[in-house]
Amino acid sequence: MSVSELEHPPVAATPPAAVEDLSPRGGRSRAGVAWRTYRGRVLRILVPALLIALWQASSALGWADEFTLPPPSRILDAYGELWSNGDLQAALPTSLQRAGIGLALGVTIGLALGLFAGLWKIGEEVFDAPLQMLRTIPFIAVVPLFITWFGIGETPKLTLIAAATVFPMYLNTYHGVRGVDKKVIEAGQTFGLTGWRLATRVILPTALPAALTGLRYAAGVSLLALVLAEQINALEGIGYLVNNANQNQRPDIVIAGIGIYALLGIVVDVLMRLAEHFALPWRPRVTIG
Amino acid sequence: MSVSELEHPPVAATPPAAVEDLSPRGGRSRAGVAWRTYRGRVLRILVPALLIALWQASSALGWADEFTLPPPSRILDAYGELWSNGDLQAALPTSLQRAGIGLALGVTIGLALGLFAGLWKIGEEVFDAPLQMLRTIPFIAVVPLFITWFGIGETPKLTLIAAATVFPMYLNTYHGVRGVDKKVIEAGQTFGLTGWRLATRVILPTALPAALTGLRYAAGVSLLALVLAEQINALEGIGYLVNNANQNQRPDIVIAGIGIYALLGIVVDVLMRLAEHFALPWRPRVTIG
Amino acid sequence: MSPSAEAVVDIRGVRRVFGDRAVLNGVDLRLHQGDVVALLGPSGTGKTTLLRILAGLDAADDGRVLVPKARSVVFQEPRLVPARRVWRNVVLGSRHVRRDRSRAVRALTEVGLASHQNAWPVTLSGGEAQRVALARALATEPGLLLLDEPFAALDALTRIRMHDLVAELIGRHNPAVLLVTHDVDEAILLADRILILDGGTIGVDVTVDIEKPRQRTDGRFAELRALLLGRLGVGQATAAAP
Amino acid sequence: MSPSAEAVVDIRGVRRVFGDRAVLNGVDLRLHQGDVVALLGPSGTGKTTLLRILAGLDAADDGRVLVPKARSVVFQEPRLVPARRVWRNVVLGSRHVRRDRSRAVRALTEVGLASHQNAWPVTLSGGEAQRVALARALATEPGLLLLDEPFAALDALTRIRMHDLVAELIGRHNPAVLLVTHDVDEAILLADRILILDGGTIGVDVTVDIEKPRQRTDGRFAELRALLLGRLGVGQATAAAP
Amino acid sequence: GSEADASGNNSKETTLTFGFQTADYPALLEESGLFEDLPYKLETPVIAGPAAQISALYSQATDVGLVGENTAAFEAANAADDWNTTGPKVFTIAGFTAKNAPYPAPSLFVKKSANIQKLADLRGKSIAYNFGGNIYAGYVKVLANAGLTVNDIKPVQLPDNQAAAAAFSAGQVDAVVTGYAQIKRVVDSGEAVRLATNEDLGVDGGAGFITRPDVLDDPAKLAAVRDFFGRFSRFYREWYPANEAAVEKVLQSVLKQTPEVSKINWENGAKGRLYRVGDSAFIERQQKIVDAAFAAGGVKHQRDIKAVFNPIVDKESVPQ
Ligand SMILES: Nc1ncnc2c1ncn2[C@@H]1O[C@H](COP(=O)(O)OP(=O)(O)OP(=O)(O)O)[C@@H](O)[C@H]1O
Ligand SMILES: Nc1ncnc2c1ncn2[C@@H]1O[C@H](COP(=O)(O)OP(=O)(O)OP(=O)(O)O)[C@@H](O)[C@H]1O
Ligand SMILES: [Mg+2]
Ligand SMILES: [Mg+2]
Repeated sequence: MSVSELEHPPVAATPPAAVEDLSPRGGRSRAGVAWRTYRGRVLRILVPALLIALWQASSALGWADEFTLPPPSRILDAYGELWSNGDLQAALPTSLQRAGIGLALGVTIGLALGLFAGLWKIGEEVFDAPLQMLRTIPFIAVVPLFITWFGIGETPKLTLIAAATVFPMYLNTYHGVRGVDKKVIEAGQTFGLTGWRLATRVILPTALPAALTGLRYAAGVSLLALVLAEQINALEGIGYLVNNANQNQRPDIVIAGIGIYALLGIVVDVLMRLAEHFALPWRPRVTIG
Repeated sequence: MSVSELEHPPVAATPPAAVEDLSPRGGRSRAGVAWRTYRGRVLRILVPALLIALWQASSALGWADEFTLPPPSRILDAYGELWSNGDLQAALPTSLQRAGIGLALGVTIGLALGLFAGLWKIGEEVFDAPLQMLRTIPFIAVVPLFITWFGIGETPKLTLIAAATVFPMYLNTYHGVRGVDKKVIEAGQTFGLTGWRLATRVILPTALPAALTGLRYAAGVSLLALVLAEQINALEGIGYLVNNANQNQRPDIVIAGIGIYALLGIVVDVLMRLAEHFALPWRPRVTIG
Repeated sequence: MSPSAEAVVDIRGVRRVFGDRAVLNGVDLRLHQGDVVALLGPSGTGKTTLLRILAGLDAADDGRVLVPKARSVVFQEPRLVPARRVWRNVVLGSRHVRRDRSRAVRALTEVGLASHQNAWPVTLSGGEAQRVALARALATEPGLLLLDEPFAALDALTRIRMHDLVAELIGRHNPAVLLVTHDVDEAILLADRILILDGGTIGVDVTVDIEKPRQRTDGRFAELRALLLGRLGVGQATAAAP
Repeated sequence: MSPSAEAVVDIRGVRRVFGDRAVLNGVDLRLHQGDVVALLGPSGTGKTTLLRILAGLDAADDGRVLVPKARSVVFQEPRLVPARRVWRNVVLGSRHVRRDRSRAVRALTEVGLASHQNAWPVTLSGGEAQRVALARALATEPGLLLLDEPFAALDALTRIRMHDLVAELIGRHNPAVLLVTHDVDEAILLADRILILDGGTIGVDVTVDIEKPRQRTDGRFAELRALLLGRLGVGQATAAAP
Repeated sequence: GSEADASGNNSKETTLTFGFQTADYPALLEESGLFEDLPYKLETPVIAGPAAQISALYSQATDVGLVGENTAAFEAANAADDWNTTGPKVFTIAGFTAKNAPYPAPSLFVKKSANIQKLADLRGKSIAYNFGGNIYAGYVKVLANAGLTVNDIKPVQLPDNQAAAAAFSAGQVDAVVTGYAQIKRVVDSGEAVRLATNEDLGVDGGAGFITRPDVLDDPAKLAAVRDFFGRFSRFYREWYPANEAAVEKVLQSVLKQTPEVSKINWENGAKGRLYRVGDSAFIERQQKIVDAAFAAGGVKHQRDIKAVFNPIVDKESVPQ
């Protein structure tokens, strides 16, 4: 068998059943890479776009009436209205600030407690039970209690958001810490790392993926908590907009509000993906297909 | 230096500064083990008990008045009242059944989507965006839509609970799958595992800790969602009890209801710990102190 | 090597670049059924990278790669699934895991670990884990067997047993074998052909024509060892002397 | 061994039981400053277990364990922190990581990996990771150095360089060293004393009194090798012949 | 406010915190210009929901709160102690209703297809309502007037007015207690009809204003409260009916109501007046509602609730 035979194999175009061709395929492969990259971006936008098209169609075809599920076109008008009134411009910064401060508080506490409970048995013994209790509090039912305890200023709003975000952060951090490879921890201990330095140099970086999952979840929760928080003496904010529209028979604004939520959710998600990208450069990304 | 010298060292009782004695210490150690085991159980009960004592004291000392924070004794009366009315006996089975069915639905979907999105890039591209949008929907604002679509029977309640539990399950499963050691996945692939079998034999078992975290979280969410779900045409259930008490300015019953939630939360937690214990026997448990 | 038979592994001009470093830079290799080829080379020279490409776990950046469909790999690390018991790890790829339990136990018996069949991977010693990985590879019927330093964590006696085991498997299924090792003696004992990978290409390709069983005392053995160690940069005086 | 000095490692009657199997069943061992002791033994015999007890990572079930406070370990696996770059892994335990970067780079240069200082552990080859682990251990000033098959994944040339490096460190800080290895030649080349662990106790304890540098050609070398291989169950004819 | 000026010289330092449930009130009060140059400081936080209002009041975050006309009476009937002996913890001091409103609320609407001609026909039918406030009062009076108990019908309790209206509009229930604005669509299309108005049911509808005893005991605060209700009365009598465009603009811009809905609301509101809570006929109607609620299981005790209606500002609310 000569080299030229191998390079232009007469029959090898159809290799015997037991043989597999793993050669990189020049032209196709470059197109393939490009396709895979763009397919991702396209699908991420296409799927929601298709859902919206379906929704508009369902209105046009009369599957849902205007009142219960206004068509996307009506939602666009609602955005126009909110924008020209200046409601949107006022709501976003206010709400984002509230969500941000509440989230920062909740995440800090959740992270600290999660680390503590994850690292030290006594931490778990002390904090786990109270936190398990905290997370089952139905916040919707305790809004009046929050008013009683924290008044009607910003405090109850921020407390509520913070309280709602502590748990997801705690739980994921805790499990992340517990999931760190025992062998690597031992290595750190052997080289004299204990306590805080062991946590910051070995455990926290390695548990970061889990902590980021918690943060991602908590960020979503902080937005959701706005709806409750902004029932308390708020005159602007996305949660307030949604509540108000709900009480005034404006399903289009309710859905517009949900749209803002969804958008913020996606923004949060993109930010978290970026954060993960930068915070976890060491982590190989795998999928099986 | 003779052997006897070593066994009863004259000076070695205080070893030189640079030397460390790692010998197991008979009597003390056995007591130590027992102490550590029981400390855990004791602290887990003691801490909540202390909180309750503090709470009762704060009422007795007049730090909090009856309305802002009814003392534990009042809460006990509230339980008595709920029990003698038969409310509690009716509420628990109804609510647990609702939460259970909704959770089962939501967890199944969340697990399937999480695996799908974790395993295949295309799964992530198709499902991630819609799910990120789903999770930011403030359900409180879409109750009218739920009623229009799903009526006023059990369907909207179960749908709501399921919808609320899909996301935590999805997110944790997804991250768990993505976090499985690439090297082990490759080993599975090399030995001919693909698709479903790769998922069930390698990825799912290894991602189980994360999936269980999701389940633990989702279980809590399913209880919380009861409060919303049971606003819709429910005449019994814990969520209904809490709502009803909230509307009737009965902070004692609201807190009694939260107590039930907390208890259920702890029951869920104990069950999940048992599940983790049995599902993850291969996992070394580490803490740093 | 049987020149009449068709090559089952046929790679040409394989390149693999990490960052701006071409770890493999035009590697050609043909293996026939039954060939046992040892691959030597300094640490970090690309041996594992080449094996990964042959295993289909990594794609070459350039070149041509034809390999048998059925491949088995013993990785440089054990790579056991931590969540499955030892015996299940052995029949990881099997279609009927429970039915194949006896096969798993047989393979474990061969590597001397029958008593550990129900253990969790995390409780195994380094050498035990490596032997489980070996049992896993040997329990299959591959057309190509890729071994990445499979005996590194084994003591001398166990190592000899494993050599025999691998030889037996080769006799039974006649796969092509590529064995990465750092032990020159091991290479000479086991292989028909020895390659040295260095600087991104295969620099040395010698056929071992000492009849088996080979003896370290054999003059040709010592000669070949000296040659290979020389090419690996080890001076005679320091280590290569018999 | 300097009998006049106080032992820095002093363990007596150490037992360690897993399930119902006593992996260590009464191990006694004394090491003095500057002692270099090699530990041989079949796979799964408890060598790593003993090292873990000496490192303070596992507790004996019974017995007496006195060890220096400052210990360094090269584990059987590299055990690098995946989330930290290579150079940070080298100065993992350091109080002032940034200030110690130059120390890290020096240690990496010694193991030939200065160019990988900014790499992530996951991109290293098996031998590279092992060398980083070695650099990490050698960058400290331990009273006791525990090496668990530290050269298993290294090619012959790199292995010789690493031998030299370890010898140099021993000369500099004079720690007690316990080296687990499966390579009898390596044990004879490096150690003052060679132990064989088997059946839960130390069965063989021989002092190597061949003056350094030792030559494989030396008759006493071959004799000792034959003795040890015999005790490890390897017949002369098969592998022990020089 | 000349009368307020006389009552205290340092009353500028008094702050009256008046909790509303919706944001249109603060905007309308400002728009009317009637609440400028007050001799005290007026704060108008917006706190949604009666439960939150009462919490805010009890915790002294507010001095006066807007709730339903019967909210305080229900509180009294739910309280562990009888307020007739212990003294009320909250008082209703004023109320607001729209008599002869073109679209009276709460009203009972029924599906035409459900074949309900009179209240008694509700037997076995499903009725949607939400707990608390006028809707609930309407619901329990429907039952009382029909001579039915909760066991004779299929009660469907929903979280709020919107949800109840949605259930009715979607055909999930036979009847609903709500306002016209919420179910305009099905009424206009002829699918549903109104069977009874609030007047038929003996429910005044509208709002109630509650406060704590200690607010009334504080002379400066009381003066501020009196002043406020004097102006508020004028606001409804004079300003609101005369300023349709301004009101609808506020409802549309602040509450995001559609022009149609805001017009309905203005037409109702233009008939709105404060009434005297000391009026014995009114108190009797309230007692009937509480009794009916007790029969329906909505409150825990059957109590005489007279004591919670405190006529202390009736003079200002309804000037002769
Ligand atoms: N945590 C554990 N639970 C149960 N068995 C264990 C555990 N750790 C180790 N063993 C067992 O103890 C024995 C000794 O293990 P060890 O790791 O000390 O062996 P070793 O001498 O280092 O072997 P190798 O040369 O293969 O590394 C092995 O049979 C192993 O399976
Ligand atoms: N994913 C990667 N990214 C960057 N560099 C990599 C990656 N994988 C491997 N390398 C580099 O490629 C080189 C070859 O690695 P490879 O694992 O093939 O070496 P090897 O010959 O198997 O060495 P050893 O004998 O030490 O196992 C190494 O220098 C390694 O650092
Ligand atoms: Mg390698
Ligand atoms: Mg070992």
